[in-house]
Amino acid sequence: MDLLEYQGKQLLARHGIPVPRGKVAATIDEAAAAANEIGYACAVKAQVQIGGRGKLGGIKIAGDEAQAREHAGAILGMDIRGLTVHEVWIEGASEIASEYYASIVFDRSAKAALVMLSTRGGMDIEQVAEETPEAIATLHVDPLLGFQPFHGRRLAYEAGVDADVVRGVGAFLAALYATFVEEEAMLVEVNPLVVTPERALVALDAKVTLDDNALYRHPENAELRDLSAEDPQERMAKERHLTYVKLDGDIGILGNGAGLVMSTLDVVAQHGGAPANFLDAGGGAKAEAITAAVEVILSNPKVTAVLFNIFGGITRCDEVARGLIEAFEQIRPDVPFVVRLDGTNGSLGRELLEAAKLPNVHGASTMDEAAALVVELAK
Amino acid sequence: MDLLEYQGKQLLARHGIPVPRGKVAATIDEAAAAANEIGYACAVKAQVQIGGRGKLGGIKIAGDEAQAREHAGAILGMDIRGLTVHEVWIEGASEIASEYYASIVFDRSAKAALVMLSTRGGMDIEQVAEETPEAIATLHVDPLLGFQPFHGRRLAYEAGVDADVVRGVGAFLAALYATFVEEEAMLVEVNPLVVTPERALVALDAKVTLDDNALYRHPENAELRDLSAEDPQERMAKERHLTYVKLDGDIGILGNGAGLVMSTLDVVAQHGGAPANFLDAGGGAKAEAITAAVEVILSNPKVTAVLFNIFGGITRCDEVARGLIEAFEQIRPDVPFVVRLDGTNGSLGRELLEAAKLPNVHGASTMDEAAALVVELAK
Amino acid sequence: MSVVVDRDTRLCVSGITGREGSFHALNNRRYGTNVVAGVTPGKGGQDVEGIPVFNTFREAVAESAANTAMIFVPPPFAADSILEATDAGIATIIAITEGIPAHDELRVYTELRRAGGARLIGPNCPGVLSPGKANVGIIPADFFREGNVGVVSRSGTLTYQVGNELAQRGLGNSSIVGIGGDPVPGSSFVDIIALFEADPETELIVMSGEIGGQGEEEAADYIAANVSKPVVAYIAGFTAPPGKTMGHAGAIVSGTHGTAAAKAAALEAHGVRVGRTPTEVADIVASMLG
Amino acid sequence: MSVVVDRDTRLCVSGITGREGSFHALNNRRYGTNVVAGVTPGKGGQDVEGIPVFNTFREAVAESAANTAMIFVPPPFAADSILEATDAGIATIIAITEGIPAHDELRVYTELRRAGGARLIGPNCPGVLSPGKANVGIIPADFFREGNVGVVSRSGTLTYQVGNELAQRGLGNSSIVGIGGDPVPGSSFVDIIALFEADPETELIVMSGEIGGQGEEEAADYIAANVSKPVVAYIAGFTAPPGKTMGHAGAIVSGTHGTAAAKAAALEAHGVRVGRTPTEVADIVASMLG
Repeated sequence: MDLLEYQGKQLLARHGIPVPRGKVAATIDEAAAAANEIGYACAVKAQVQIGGRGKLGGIKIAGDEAQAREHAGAILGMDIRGLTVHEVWIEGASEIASEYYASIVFDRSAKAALVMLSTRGGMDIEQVAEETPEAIATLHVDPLLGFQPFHGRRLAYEAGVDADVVRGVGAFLAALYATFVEEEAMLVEVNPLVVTPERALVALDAKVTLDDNALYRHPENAELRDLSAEDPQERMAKERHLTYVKLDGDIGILGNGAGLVMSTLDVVAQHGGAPANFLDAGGGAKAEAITAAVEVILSNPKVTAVLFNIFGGITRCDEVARGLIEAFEQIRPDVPFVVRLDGTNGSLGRELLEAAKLPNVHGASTMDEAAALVVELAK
Repeated sequence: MDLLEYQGKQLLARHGIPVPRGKVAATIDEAAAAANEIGYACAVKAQVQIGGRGKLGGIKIAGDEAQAREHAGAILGMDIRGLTVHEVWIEGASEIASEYYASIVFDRSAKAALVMLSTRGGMDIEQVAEETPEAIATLHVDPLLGFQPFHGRRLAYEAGVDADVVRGVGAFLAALYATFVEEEAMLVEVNPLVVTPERALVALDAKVTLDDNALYRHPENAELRDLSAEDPQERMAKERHLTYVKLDGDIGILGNGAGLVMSTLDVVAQHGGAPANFLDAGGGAKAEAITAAVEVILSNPKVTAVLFNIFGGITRCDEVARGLIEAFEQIRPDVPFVVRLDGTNGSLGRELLEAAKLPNVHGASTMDEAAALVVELAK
Repeated sequence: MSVVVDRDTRLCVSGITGREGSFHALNNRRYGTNVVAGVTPGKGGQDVEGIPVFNTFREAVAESAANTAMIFVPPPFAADSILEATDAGIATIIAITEGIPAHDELRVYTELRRAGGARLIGPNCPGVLSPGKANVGIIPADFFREGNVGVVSRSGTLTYQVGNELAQRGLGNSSIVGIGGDPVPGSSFVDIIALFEADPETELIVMSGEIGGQGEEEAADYIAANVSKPVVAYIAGFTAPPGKTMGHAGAIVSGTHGTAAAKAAALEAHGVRVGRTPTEVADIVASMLG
Repeated sequence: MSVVVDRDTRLCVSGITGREGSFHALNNRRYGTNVVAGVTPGKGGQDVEGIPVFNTFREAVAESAANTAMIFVPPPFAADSILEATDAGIATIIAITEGIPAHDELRVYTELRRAGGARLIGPNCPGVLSPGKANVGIIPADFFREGNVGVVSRSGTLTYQVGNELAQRGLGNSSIVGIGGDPVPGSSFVDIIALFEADPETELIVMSGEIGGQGEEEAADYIAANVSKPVVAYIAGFTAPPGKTMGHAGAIVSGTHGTAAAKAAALEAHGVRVGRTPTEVADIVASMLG
């Protein structure tokens, strides 16, 4: 779960990390009121879960209320790489002596938190990593031992931060690590981490990704989920507890098991088709889940054909067939379906489908054959 | 640092462990007011850092205010194994269905916290350990991994607690471990841990020893030190930053280094003497420290002779001699001193002493000789 | 021979009194797995169709000499159950549970890697099947037959698909190991490939990977340096967009890292043949063993 | 030969810019110890009479090839400094600092015992002296001469006392190791006795113990099973009352545990001769080597 900038900052602030004072606003009037309260100059920042919004016009500085209104008006409702801006964050403009970069990522290869620090903040870190990898100090933290004071010193000296903020940077990184562990994040990134002329450290931006699997332990974070920013199909799927990812194409896909669904997308693409979604019905899906999944797939207006690719293990093919029959009764789809049922109770499932004589539903005996057929039908 | 019962309970309560409601009182009137506030029946408990006070008349139950006054009057000022009772703790009497025992000790051999649980609470655990060791469930906790939920289940089932409190006992032990680690204790012991008829768990007594070396990280605990309960000489030594332990005999001892002082006590005892104290002047003691140490030793009226046993390493014998000369000028002691100075600047120290011609100060060239002489002079 | 589970497996099922736990425990027993015990706190003394239930793993191990654990408890309790199993001396732990928090997995992984910890397969995996010997987990054994192809996979259904295609070509498996789709798998491709390399019954190894992480790339390096047996690979997720979690918590392309193309390229650079579809993988295996 | 420190020791002193740190660092250098670096955060680039100071142990090791650390920083920073030294690849750490919180010591001990950690001597110890070769710590080297008696002790001054009496009898030492008086010493009697047993120069081992803990009892068992060289012991604290900390944080008799009598009995039961005074210890050693 990706947090919006202001949510991330509030999270950091809970762990003692200094962030600029700010307020969130969803309308021009709210933005103007917030700006008046914060004072000028202030920054008006689009709240979208995407990088590079500054270059795309999503961050503007307002010197007075008129400008605050103007900028909020321009930014609210703006489309930034496919995401609509529903909120802006108004915060006091910070004075900047230096811009650093600090982050902690969940490093799967090393099986440890990876802490990164660089004095080349304010830039895209991937670019820094490519051009001047020696400008980034890195360190893995053992999860049982945790972040130690010497870790902070080592990173600060290796990155070459100014001598007078070594101690402050160490304390900042310790607080960032506490945030990472206690909030169960997969990523916490502060870019830029600003050194003010008064030599204080301030997190000027915040990018936080939380572990969805851990949200049950953090009810206050679970509530942060910004459903308004999500795609309507994805929201609908989430409400139905289905694993769904929207894609750009026109062929709806349903399968059981993440690996098989990914493989199905690949095979469809090999046959020249463009999948409209990833949808994993999960292990042991019952008829109702299949019906709900069909609804989600068809709620995407771009879908011109649907492929069911089921290899039953725990999932029983007769349950899938029953779910599809039920879905047809409820929804009466007007696009063609290709259905491949194999594995547990495969023949029973195929018999049920045949008997139901659903309109425009085509059987296929292999994944390859099914993919070829659905690509043909989608045209 | 040993806490009084009520201080220990307040510490446990901070970590979510249920303790009976109570108030501390230093006078009969305070005790009566506290008892009226708590309600009857209530327990009046002597606050001394010593076990077995119940058997010695230090705990009594009051059914009304008259009894509360009577018991407080009897207990306040009482002497329990050499310690004077300055405070009583008034708490509501608990209903008891079962009495368990729970503790965590800093196990030096295993280099880990040792958690112990028994259903034979309310008794001396050393007696239980001797008579029925199988009645105590034990477990070592790795300090990096910490106390896990399964540790609690394992102890609860192995100790054989009632099935309906297994979960509660696990949670209790987890909170006890959190107290142990977060407060940096060397011991936390709850005996008895009571199961009430309503099946709640309550810590009816609390014995907590904190790590003196960690008190600087726990200013609120450092303030708990009950100086009034300490021996006046020990308090005086503490204020002068000297390591002093009062003993029962009449020969004052000063040495440098804990091992050498312990050894000096032993050798004096071998010669038939009885040391009045342990006093380690520490490594590199300067003249002022020696002067202060002489003051502390002589403030004990039982002292009839004093032994200085110095083997100089970092400590310089000339500094010790200067300190002793200064002490004689300030205090003019009327008991004999035996002084053995060896090691760094030994001959210089001996020369200084000789030149000062202090009254009733005797040199000795070995530890053995010095011990024999001081025993003779102390008679 | 086989790897991870076999006729010497003595299985203890954590969460055996739950609906899923009992269903699969009994299913595994029906296959021939020696299911000797179950653990559910508070239900010690009961039994599940003759399988004795204990309150703790310690008791279960003491009474039943269990050497392998299957974890079927819900995510909030799974990490604790894994740690309990290793504390009780269990040597092999197969964790089926999906949805364990990543930081829990990290702590468990680190703790198990300290000297003496158990081998963990999973979590979020379908388990391990050694056809004809033992099945621990939820792999539908009917699609697999005994043979000499070792399979290691991050995905369950994809494994069934591959196994089924092999069976249709008359080929069988020494063992099928699902390492799971989570960010911190207890055992990696490398760990399992090393077991297959040492297993005399295994003649060829199939590894089925997917997007995310570096496990496939590490396997490629390891294979080049240490593996004498032929390896055939499949990678799912060529068309997955970056930044999206594709069902498995671990299946996510981060920036330019963890793409299927990069993984396939790494494997092919080290002489591993990569099939573009499950069917092609089965065809390659059949041609190499034919 | 000798143990722990010798002519190959390349010492880095943590806290070298402090008053005590610089005094003893220079004192050790004067004795002949190869003091190659110091560490004080924020003072990197300075030097202490020619000894270069670095901000971190990593830098110090990279620039000076230090292999041994002496810890002289105040208690709140000592555990961190020990962990930093081991993280930087230092193999031997000698911690002089007195007053480190016990829970810090526990964490450090546990971390170092994970694979690959450094050997820690102390904390709260006088250091290690290998006469004629190297001195790391605060042991006054003048009282000791080269020889074949290995000494391991929980107490500093008591060690000087014993060493001095041996020197007066014409005997010298391979090494003097102060393991310190804290509840969780990084190295135990057993650890150091094992080193002396393997050291060809050491012919006899003196161990000087005191009340508290089980280290002497564990040493007694170890000696009986593993040590061929004669061992003479001393135990301080026969007259110490229970429940009182006798100067050293670790010197406390808890109930009936950790008494000097029990320790002496355990040693004598395993054939270790125990002297009743430091003088008697020296006499026994002289008679055995005479």
